[in-house]
Amino acid sequence: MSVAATPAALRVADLTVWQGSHTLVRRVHFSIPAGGVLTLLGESGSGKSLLAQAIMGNLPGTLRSSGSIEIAGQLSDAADSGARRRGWGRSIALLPQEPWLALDPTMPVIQQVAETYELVSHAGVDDGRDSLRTARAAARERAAAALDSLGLQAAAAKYPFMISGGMAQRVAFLATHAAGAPLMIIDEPTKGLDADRRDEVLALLLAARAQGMSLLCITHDVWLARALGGQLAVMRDGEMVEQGPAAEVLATPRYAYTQRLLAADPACWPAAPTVPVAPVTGPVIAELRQVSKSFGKHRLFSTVDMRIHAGEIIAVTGPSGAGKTSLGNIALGLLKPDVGTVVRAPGLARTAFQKIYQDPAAAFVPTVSLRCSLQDLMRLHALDWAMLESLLVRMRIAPVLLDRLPRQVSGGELQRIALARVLWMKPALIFADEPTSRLDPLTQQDVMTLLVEQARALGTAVLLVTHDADIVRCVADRQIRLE
Amino acid sequence: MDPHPIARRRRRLLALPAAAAVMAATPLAAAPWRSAHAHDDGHAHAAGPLGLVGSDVLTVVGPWEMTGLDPSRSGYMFARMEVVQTLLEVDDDGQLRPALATAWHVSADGLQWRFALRGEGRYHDGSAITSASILACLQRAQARPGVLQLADIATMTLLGRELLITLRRPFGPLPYLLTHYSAQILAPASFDARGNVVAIIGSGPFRIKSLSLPQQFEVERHQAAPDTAAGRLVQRARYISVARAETRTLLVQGGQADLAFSLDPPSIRALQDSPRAQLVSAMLPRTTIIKLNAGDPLLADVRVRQAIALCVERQGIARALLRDPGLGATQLFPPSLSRWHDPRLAPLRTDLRQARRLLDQAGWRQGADGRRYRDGQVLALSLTTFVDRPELPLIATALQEEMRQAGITVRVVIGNSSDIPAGHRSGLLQMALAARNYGNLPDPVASLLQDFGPEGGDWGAMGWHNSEVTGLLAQLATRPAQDADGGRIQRARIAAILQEQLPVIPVVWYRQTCAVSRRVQGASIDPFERSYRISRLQWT
Amino acid sequence: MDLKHILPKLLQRLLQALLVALLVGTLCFFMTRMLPGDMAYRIAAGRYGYDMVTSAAAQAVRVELGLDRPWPAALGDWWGRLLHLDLGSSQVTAQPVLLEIAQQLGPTVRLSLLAMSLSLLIGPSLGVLAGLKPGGWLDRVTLGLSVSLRALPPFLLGLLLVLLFSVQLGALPAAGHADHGGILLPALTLALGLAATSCRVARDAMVQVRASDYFAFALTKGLTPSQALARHGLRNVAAPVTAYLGVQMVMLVEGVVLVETIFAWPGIGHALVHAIFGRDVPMIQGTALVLGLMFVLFNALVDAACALIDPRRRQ
Amino acid sequence: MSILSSSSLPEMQAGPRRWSSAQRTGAVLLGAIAVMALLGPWLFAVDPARQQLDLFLQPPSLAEPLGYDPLGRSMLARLLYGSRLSLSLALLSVLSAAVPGTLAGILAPWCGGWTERVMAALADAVLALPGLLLVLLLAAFAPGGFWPLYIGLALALWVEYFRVVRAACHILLASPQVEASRLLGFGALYIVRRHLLPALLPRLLTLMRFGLAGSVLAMSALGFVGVGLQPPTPELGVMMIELLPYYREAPWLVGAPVLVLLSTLLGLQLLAPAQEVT
Repeated sequence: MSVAATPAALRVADLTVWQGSHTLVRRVHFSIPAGGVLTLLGESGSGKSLLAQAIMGNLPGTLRSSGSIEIAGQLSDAADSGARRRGWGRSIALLPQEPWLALDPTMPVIQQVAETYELVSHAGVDDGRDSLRTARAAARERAAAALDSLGLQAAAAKYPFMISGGMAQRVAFLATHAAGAPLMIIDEPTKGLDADRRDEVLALLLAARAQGMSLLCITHDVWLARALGGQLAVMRDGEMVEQGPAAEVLATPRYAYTQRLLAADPACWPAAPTVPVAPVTGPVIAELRQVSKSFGKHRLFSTVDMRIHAGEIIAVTGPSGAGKTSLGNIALGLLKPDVGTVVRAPGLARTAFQKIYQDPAAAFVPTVSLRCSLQDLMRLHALDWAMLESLLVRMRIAPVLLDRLPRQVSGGELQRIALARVLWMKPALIFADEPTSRLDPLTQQDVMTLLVEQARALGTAVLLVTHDADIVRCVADRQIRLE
Repeated sequence: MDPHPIARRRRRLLALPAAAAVMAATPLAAAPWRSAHAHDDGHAHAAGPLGLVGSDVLTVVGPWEMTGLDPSRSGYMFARMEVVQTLLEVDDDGQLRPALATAWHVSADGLQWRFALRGEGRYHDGSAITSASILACLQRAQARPGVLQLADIATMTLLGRELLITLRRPFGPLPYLLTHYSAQILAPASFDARGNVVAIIGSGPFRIKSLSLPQQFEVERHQAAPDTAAGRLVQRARYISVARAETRTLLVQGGQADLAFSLDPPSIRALQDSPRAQLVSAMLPRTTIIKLNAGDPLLADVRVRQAIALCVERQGIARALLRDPGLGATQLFPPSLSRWHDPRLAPLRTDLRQARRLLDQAGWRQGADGRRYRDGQVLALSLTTFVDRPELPLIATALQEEMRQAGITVRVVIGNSSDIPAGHRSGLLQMALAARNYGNLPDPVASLLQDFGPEGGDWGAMGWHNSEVTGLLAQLATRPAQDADGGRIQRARIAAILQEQLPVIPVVWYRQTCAVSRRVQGASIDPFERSYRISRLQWT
Repeated sequence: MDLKHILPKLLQRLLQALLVALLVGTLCFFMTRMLPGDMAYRIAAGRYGYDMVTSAAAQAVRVELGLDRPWPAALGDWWGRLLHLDLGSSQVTAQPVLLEIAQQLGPTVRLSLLAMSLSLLIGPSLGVLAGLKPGGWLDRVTLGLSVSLRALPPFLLGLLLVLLFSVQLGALPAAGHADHGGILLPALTLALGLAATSCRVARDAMVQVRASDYFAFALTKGLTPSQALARHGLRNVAAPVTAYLGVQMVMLVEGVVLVETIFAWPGIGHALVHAIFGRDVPMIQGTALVLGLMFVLFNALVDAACALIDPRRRQ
Repeated sequence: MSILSSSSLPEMQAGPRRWSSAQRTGAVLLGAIAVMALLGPWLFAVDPARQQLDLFLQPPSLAEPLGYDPLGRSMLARLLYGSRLSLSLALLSVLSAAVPGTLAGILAPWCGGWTERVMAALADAVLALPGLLLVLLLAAFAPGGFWPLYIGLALALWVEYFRVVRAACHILLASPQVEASRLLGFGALYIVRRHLLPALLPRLLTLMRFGLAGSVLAMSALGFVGVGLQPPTPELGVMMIELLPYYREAPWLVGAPVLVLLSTLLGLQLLAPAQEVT
């Protein structure tokens, strides 16, 4: 890689992160030229986020780091986080992972942007108007202007809980960006976003680039890497296995891991499902007739008709807030429709309809080991433990994992266990509510293929909520689109 | 401690010269603190940075709350703060003294009492003290619960400047009834149309400055008195009701209070060598007694009553709980009641062995569990007492244990003072521990008539009748209060009978102790607790 | 929050107030009725002092107050009068209950307010400081203090305070509300008791806020720790602390009963104890009623405050 | 922080739940108190009612580690019996407030609708009734009785549990974990046992801790206004107020019961799980 003579926006040399003797990030080198972009690609647990934290200098207390970090010519020892903390907002900014949680729930949006202008970039003072009040007023003006520029004027007076995730992200971006730091670290900006909101984010980042900002973007979305261009680096197990111009690496990945990573992008999945699309001939297991649902004034959908046949895979798509989840819950009988009826095929067990959640951790009893809650299930329905074990084998879950608490298991693993748990029940219908949107591509592909093949094998119908057109294309027999 | 400050004190009984001597002299040397008649060491004390330095308001604290303006309720507080006057007064020696009435005499048959009323004099509101206003107050008092009902009054009329009271039966102590606060004289302007008291307008040396019921009121001199050579007289004073004895003590120690009344033994010890205050004390004719229901099958047998009396460790209780060994009662009447106290009486003893023997004789045999049984019935009694006087529950607890030693099972019921008269009426009461004030009226005969009359009394005998005592009391009642020594024989006989029959079992006597700030001098205790004598106090 | 949000809350509160009145009034009524001992004698004792109680006096009271009326009549009577805000008159002092309460409410409210504000001054501020360094020395010290304060009966605490401030230092008057500053010690006694718990609440809230994403974000935005604390910490800590005030109100009422007696503070708690002893049913009903309604009012205020602090509460 | 949750650190490995040193201290402290309260009366076999008036207020000695009270009774003996009585009474009343309170708190949001509204309104009303008044009135029924006090305390305390539990359950019952368990066919009992109780436990523990102290102090409050347990029953709260007047002559007397209560609280506080909400 070529290091420009002009002071790089960010140069990282020999960066290592330990926990005790255990190395989490090993001897990482890279640099980002002024106005350049580096995209860090890698599955979760590969140490991407730790790397970002090490650069920012806000590693959790238990971790140590070494090496050197140079930001816009300012060289500092990685261990000396204080040096970089002083530059927070001014020379280096971080766009947080969950923008919604990152905004103060008790403060109006505009204020959260304005205070950066007021306190960090000292707008008023720069203009020679140093009295506090004028400084504050000036900050407000600039914040308002900034919000307008991203079409957020309506949200200005609102509180975070009143605005959508996409808006929250833009607000967070403005708040981060306000002090005009030339370098911005972006952590998983597209995690769990649907297609159109992904594009918003992309637009945001491209705009930032256009303003000459240098970006360090951490993601597992291959398409985002492709769209951003610039440099691309691939991380695995805390090591940087490959790096180079994005176009190059994406076109001709040298390392097997990179290839797998790229192949895991739904865009590259084998187009047609393994079995030919099963004609919808199976018996109807559930039927929704003319159902409508609305929350308060907000009408989700009305007069929807849907027949679910045994063994078919139906994708439910639509923009966020269209009521995809509600529709599924109505089908499961968790939710009562305002009007219309839901008919279950007679003779189905009470537990014939199951659900897989977007966040698997939220679907398990948090206080007991996985084994324990699975054994509870076994006792309840007199299930066959051996069957579960075989399922787990198929899910490539090591039995030892079962002795952990849900939060002690990674998301991908937990989702697979959840899948196993559901299949164990021999359900007629599985409602999969964005089961992979929070997982990195490899795990996503993993889980998705497992879901599909097991469903096919057991003749279980699947109602799949997803926002990824590629996934729909690859797995679904048919799709229902909510507007 | 006075957790239940609805406690009330009543006037104390005649303390005769002898009593005064007793008080001033020997026993007090023995008493655990030095008796201080406050006009002693002149060394005045700075009363703390905040305290009341400079402020010329005398602060009096006691547990009593004013539940109303009506004389029958909190009248005693206004009497003690010298706001109101009564028809007659009594001096330290218990002799009647003229007040609003200058002279009085009784007809030979003891039925016609004439009181010559003072001509001049004005109330605090400037209105004249007319005979009519006096009569009105007395008639009002007679119509309400209070001591006037003790005398069987037929009529009260005015003859010129004389008040004529006609009785149906002779009643010697009548003049003393007129010294009672419930018979205090208020100006006509004190009453509203319906006869309710709306203001306290008296004729005493102090007048009400401000009232905030139930907790405090402030008074100031009516006619500002000139400062004497001895020092500045107290011109303004206030009374604050402070429920807890600890708090009262702390107020004195903090220099916030100048007179503190009704202190409990621990507080007294705490104040003994306080730089800010000294202690003044006087023995008062209040005896803590066990009231027994002699009508109760378990207590009907005099031997059981005597056994109980023998269980009581009077000296021990006095020393441990009252911190004053001198207060262990040897008989019902304390020495201060010298006309009634009979030194020749064999003192009450504590003798557990004898108690056991008596119980055995009475047929109560001790069972394996230590309790005593008679044909299947267990000797278990309830002892009712109340918290108005903090020492009572403690004494009750002590008695409970002492009786247990003799095999008598006692259940202490700590309730409300009123449970005792109520229990007396319903006849369900077995034993009660109460402090009986024989100074309720200056002449104990009236009280004794209540207590040991034919059907007993709320605070006296129960289910016990002794025609001899009744007769003797009747004789004493009819003879006029003046002739000091008449009826000694009857008194001695009564005392003897009570000592032997034990309708009530005396436990301990009582001593009033008051903490006096060193900022003032001239403090002394009124043996009748009629007055705090603040008009005599001077700043040092 | 606009009217259409407030109105339902208001109605709910009114309903609660009504329920409280119903429950408190009736409960007190029956309990005092069922209490052992003869009411006439009790009241007589309350009026004329204990050794002036004679059957004559009791009988007079019985007749005067019509105590031998059947209870439904008495209760119905009480309700009827309550409708036009007449709580009857005290059986001991013969004063109208409303008048008495009006007299006592002032001091109690003053005392409670001062105590509350003192506790808010002491507790949360310490709590926040402790929460900034969980496990730090301040955290341990405040924990120890709050535990010991919780184990100390109010009257003992009050006594210690008096001994220290009044007797030793002579800095403050021990009691007697007439004396200037006499309110300080009782208020402090109550305040310390309250601060003992609110301190911990604030501490835990602070720990949570410090761990929150938005606090971290405030820092990475470039705010200094103190700025982040001032702008994003305190407000978010304030929410749970304010919500907790509702619970503290209960403690306060209980504390007031004891502390007022200890410090001879002529308040409503003091009056309540008296009324119970004197079997002064109208007073008991009245005081309990007022205390209950005060509680409702206070909770309504707390809700409003919470909504003010935390917009999410407004939905 | 969420950034961490996605990466799997070694600290995420499962391990046996270890007790902090503080918790161990707390356990030891409570153990000691339990032993004292339960076995004490046997270890130190002195009749707490036995009074020797001439020994009143005798300072501590080797034979009598806490000296004698104003009635010349062995203070240590009274303290031991008192601790047993008070702590068991407190525990009993707290439990009998916590159990129904918690159940009601779970039931209300479970049923929802009018049931919940009515229960909530009732709870509010009870809450508004000063607890002390309730206990006072009940205590006045049978002066010196044990049960009225116990019932009064329980009645005054249950509401807090109801409020807290109800608030928590509203969130929990709507959570995916409960939804999933329902779909898997688990019944109400399981959901209560596995989902609700574990989540509620920390809060409940806190409340119970407060309740424990509260009820002992309530006892002293009752003693303060003269309706405590019947003498000569030794009871910590009543002892506090009975011995208060002697704070100057014999501070250790009033100090002892306070100390017992204090160390009990301290023990509970230390034992409490770290994430517990205070």
